[in-house]
Amino acid sequence: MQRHPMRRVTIVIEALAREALCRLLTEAGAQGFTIFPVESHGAHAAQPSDIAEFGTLQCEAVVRPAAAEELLQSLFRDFFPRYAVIVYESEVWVLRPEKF
Amino acid sequence: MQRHPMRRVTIVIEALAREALCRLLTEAGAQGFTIFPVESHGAHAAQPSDIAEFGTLQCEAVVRPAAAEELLQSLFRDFFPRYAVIVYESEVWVLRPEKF
Amino acid sequence: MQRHPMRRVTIVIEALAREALCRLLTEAGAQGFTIFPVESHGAHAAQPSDIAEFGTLQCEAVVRPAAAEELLQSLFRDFFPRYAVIVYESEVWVLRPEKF
Amino acid sequence: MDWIEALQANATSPAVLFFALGFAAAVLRSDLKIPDALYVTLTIYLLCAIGLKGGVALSSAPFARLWLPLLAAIALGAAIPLWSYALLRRALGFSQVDAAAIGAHYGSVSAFTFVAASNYLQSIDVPFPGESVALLAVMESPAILVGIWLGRPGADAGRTRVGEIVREALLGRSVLLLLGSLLIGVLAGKRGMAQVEGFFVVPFQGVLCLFLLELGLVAGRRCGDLRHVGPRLLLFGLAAPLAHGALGAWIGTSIGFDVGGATLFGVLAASASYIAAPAAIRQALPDASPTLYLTAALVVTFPFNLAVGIPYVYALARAWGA
Amino acid sequence: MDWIEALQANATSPAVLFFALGFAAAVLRSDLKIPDALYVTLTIYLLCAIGLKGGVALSSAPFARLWLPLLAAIALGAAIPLWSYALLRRALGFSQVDAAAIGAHYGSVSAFTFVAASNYLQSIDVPFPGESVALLAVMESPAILVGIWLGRPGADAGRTRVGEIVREALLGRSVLLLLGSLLIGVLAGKRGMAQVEGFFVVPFQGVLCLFLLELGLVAGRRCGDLRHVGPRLLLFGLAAPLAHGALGAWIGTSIGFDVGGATLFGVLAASASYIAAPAAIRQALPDASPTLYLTAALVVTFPFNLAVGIPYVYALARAWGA
Amino acid sequence: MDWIEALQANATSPAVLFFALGFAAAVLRSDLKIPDALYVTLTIYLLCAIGLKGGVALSSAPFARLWLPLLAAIALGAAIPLWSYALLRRALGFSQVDAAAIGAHYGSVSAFTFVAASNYLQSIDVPFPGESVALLAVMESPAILVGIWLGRPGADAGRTRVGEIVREALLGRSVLLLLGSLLIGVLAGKRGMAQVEGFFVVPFQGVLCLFLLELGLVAGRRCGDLRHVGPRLLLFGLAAPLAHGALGAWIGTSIGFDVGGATLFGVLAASASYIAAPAAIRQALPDASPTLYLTAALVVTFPFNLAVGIPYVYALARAWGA
Ligand SMILES: Nc1ncnc2c1ncn2[C@@H]1O[C@H](COP(=O)(O)O)[C@@H](O)[C@H]1O
Ligand SMILES: Nc1ncnc2c1ncn2[C@@H]1O[C@H](COP(=O)(O)O)[C@@H](O)[C@H]1O
Ligand SMILES: Nc1ncnc2c1ncn2[C@@H]1O[C@H](COP(=O)(O)O)[C@@H](O)[C@H]1O
Ligand code: NA
Ligand code: NA
Ligand code: NA
Repeated sequence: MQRHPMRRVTIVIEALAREALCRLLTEAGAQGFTIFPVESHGAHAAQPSDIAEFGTLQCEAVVRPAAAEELLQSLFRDFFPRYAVIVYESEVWVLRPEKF
Repeated sequence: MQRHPMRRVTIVIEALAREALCRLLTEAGAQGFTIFPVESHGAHAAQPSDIAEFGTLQCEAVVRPAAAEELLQSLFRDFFPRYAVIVYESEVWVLRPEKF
Repeated sequence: MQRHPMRRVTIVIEALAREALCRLLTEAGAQGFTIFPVESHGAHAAQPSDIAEFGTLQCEAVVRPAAAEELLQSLFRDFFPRYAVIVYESEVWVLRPEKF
Repeated sequence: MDWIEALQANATSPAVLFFALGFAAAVLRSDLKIPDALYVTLTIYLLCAIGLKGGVALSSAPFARLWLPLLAAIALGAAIPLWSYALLRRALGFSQVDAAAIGAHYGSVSAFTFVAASNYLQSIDVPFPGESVALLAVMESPAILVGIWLGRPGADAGRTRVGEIVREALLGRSVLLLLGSLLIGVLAGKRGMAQVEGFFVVPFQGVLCLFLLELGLVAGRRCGDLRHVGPRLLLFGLAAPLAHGALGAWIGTSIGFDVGGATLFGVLAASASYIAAPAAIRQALPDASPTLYLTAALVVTFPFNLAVGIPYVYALARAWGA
Repeated sequence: MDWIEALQANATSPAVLFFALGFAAAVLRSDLKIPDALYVTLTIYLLCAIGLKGGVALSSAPFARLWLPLLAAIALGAAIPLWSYALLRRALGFSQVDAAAIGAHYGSVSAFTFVAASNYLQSIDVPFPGESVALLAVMESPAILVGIWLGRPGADAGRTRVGEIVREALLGRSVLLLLGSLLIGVLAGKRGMAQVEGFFVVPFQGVLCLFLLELGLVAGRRCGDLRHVGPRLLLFGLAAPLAHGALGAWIGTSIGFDVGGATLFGVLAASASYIAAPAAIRQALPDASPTLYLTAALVVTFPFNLAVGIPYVYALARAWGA
Repeated sequence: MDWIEALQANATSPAVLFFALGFAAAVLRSDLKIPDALYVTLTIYLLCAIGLKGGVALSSAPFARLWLPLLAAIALGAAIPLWSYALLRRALGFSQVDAAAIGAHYGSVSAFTFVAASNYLQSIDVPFPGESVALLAVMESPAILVGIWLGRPGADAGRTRVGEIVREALLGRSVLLLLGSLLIGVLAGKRGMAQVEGFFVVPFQGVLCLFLLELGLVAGRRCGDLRHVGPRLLLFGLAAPLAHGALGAWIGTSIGFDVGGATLFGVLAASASYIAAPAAIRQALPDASPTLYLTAALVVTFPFNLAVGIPYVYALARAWGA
């Protein structure tokens, strides 16, 4: 089947930033994304997540390369200085490019 | 260490399709896969998942390239017209190819 | 924006191995990683996860290529013979290489 | 107590008010969320509690007395999808598979509407036969099976295994818990019940409040889907409980139930499944639109029954039973 | 009962001891974990339970009697961030945004400190006006809004939408549940309450123990952050509840509350929010350091109030009220 | 009450029947699932509840009376793995590490078998000393430590840190909660207990039912692993509780316990750990097969004790105690 290249942007971030993140993703043109809570082990130590609001969440968005660029720039400018956050990008392929 | 190329197929799908999806994956030759519930933000709006059955789940299967091809075709034919679903594929490497 | 290549190592493993895994990752030089519980469907059959300790977890660590090599070797030597575990690696790009 | 009073007594019950609170919270887009684990827990608790109580009632009642009601319940459950299907397909213009799917939901039952009804009867001191929970257990599946049969596509879609689905409809979570705890109630009897009363009886009505808070949230969040549902289905979602409720109350009275029992029978007929049926139908008839059947059952009929349907059926049962 | 006795009665209450157990478990790095779903469930339960009780009390009390206390509570909540800000910024050398954020937390309230205080009063048989839960509901938001206003950066950071935040502060989860169940209590009255007592009243104090076990764990795990907090904030975190508690108890007495009511008023003033405020502040003032405000509210002031602040405020209220 | 009666009373208790229901649901492959969060919650609740009750009993009992039983319990817990190891290795042909791992599980204890036993005694009106919960707390760890020592590989595998593991065995979740709430019970005394009775006592037996429903599901799902376990381990899983139960009941009687106390002592000896031990052993002895020890403890011995072992030990204790 014919595949179309996209970028998957993964964001691991403190849960209190959830609203801000959703807004950013929508503004950067992501058509959709998934979020799930994770237990995170960062620079300092394990971060227990008994209370979801104080925990960490992982967000995955598959977007067009141009949107990925914009997203990364916004994250770099607005999020990196303010939140405990890790971002990485990878290449993925989809079947229906019109959905992204 | 020696790596062997595989494909990782990620499927984000409404939870009510769980059984059908498991069957499809098994038939397409996936030796295993993992499933976890996610909060999904799709085309329309956030989809709250207070009741897991009405929510969304993410499924990740690492399979041989041939199985990936078959899996994508089945998904395209049987799932895309019927379910709220997003599928994407990426390249991964494994150490023990005989497990996939 | 300037991207830097890293490796993402994904480990799907029985939950009872959690402590050993965290130790291994730290020793192999991972600066951080995320863990979340998954429902796993392996070689044998679905593995129900009513009790998290008897279930499966997925761990994702983004590390430098050298650390990935070391990590995979340790996993191969110490974990593959002992635990129900699947490991795969993929290429990702990050913005701030100094964090990994 | 006349109609107005019956409505009022219902509208000031904490359970109904908590449903309204959840609904309001969702509509106001509050960040209130109920963990899925709590939802499942409440479901299990409520099903086990009513099963147990029913079982204890059965253990001291002649089982023979139940045969006729059980048969009537099964027959009614199987019949509702038939005329609903005809109506939806012919008069209201739905596709074959959608009409079958919606019919399945309205023939099947909502356990929590049943619980709310028994709660209502208790709060206005109307006795009801404890065994009637057995009706709930047997009435869940027949309609689903009939609906699947009605909606089965000519060329089978390959992914639907009817055997599987029948097995599931008969052995689904709620039927299993209900029948299982019914049996436990029969075996443990009054003596066993006395031990676990502090958990399964004392806090029951309060737990129901929490559960309805959650259901209110879920229904409220899906409120936006009403737009996709159209006036015809809206009408059906309001008319069906009125018609089926009256029919059920009448049958219940005819086969000898007292006012409480006839009310519960009517409420079962009036209620639409929004848990068991969607799960089964989404698998067996994947081409039917979940937006239609789920919104109708959960956002239209469930709240309507909670607020109006239950006291309405009770008023009928009382009028006919006297 | 003198000071020592008041402290002792508090220190041997199961609720306080369970907090200590959780704290100890975390400090000893035990693998004890409480599922997030349980935490949310307990929160919802406790808020609904106190809301209901307050509502029932309100339903049989002249609502007029509440206007003055409500206004006083709102004013006090809005004023605390002002002087806290000045103090933190001028005397203690914090940045504008951090001073504003910390002030917001200490002006807002901790629902569970309130619950612990009413639990304490109950255990030593001191009556308190049930309606005082309304104070809790109105006192959560004003301080947050004042704090955001104080900390608002000159050049807006783009991601903060003040409208959104105001809406959220007024319609947050806890305010909504409190006001909602208060209203349900008013509507359902004593009759409705009788139905749900087995769930919302009988097990209440035990549920509180489980909740405090969890909070002890959370506070204990964050204990290490005390290092990043510095002696000045530590001092503030201990002095603020003493000063605000005294002020609140005095105001409460002045506006005519009995000893129990004045104690609760004082405890509200003394308490610092660690749930609603962090969520709102992290969004509205992302440049403020959560390590500072969260550690101060959760690890310093909450345990201090639980162990010392509550009996201290009670002793003052008793001295002034007599 | 003779053997048959003792068995019958047990078999019609709601708790045991709910276990059977869960087991049946799993074997019939129903989609019934219990959220992990509920499982953890029930665990915490049950441990705190029995700890508290034990503590209150201790607070009004001479602590001195407990030294001998505690020592006996520790010694028995440490000794069981020794002979089990010898038997499994020599007579039944298991590898060193598997024999050590299985021995550790049977020397350690199952808190919920203990709870089921005290529930059973209560339901047949046999008193037992509340302090015996202290035995449960001290008996969890010794066997695990002995088992690890027996199974320690000559060349250490690098990943096992014995220090860590000892610390964990002594400070594991269940031991911590038990000892912690025991202490709380002692400190809070009857007065404190009265406050929290509505939560920790009244619904206790019902909560146990829910918990056993869950354990039944878990055991039932693992039923298929019986194939991998072989007849020799199956035999051991049935014979060990009979032998250890008799031994424990005899020791209990000898050191002066009444019938209830001796029964609990015997049940502790008869039970096999399926929570604390697997977690510790999987880490310390990763080369031992979890299929063997987990299946034996959870699928064979736990249900056997629940259905047969508890009334059997009680019958022995009664015969010897008279
Ligand atoms: N290399 C990594 N791979 C995956 N997740 C990471 C990694 N490093 C950090 N994280 C996650 O990102 C969060 C923020 O990272 P940090 O800013 O290092 O505390 C951490 O809490 C971890 O959950
Ligand atoms: N670009 C995306 N990246 C990740 N997940 C997505 C994306 N788009 C949609 N999804 C998820 O896939 C589900 C189905 O998508 P849709 O058909 O657009 O409603 C949504 O509910 C989202 O959870
Ligand atoms: N191909 C796969 N893709 C993703 N996860 C897998 C795959 N195969 C196995 N797994 C997971 O890894 C766990 C261990 O695998 P196994 O050793 O095959 O039982 C399984 O329980 C699955 O959850
Ligand atoms: Na119906
Ligand atoms: Na305050
Ligand atoms: Na034992």
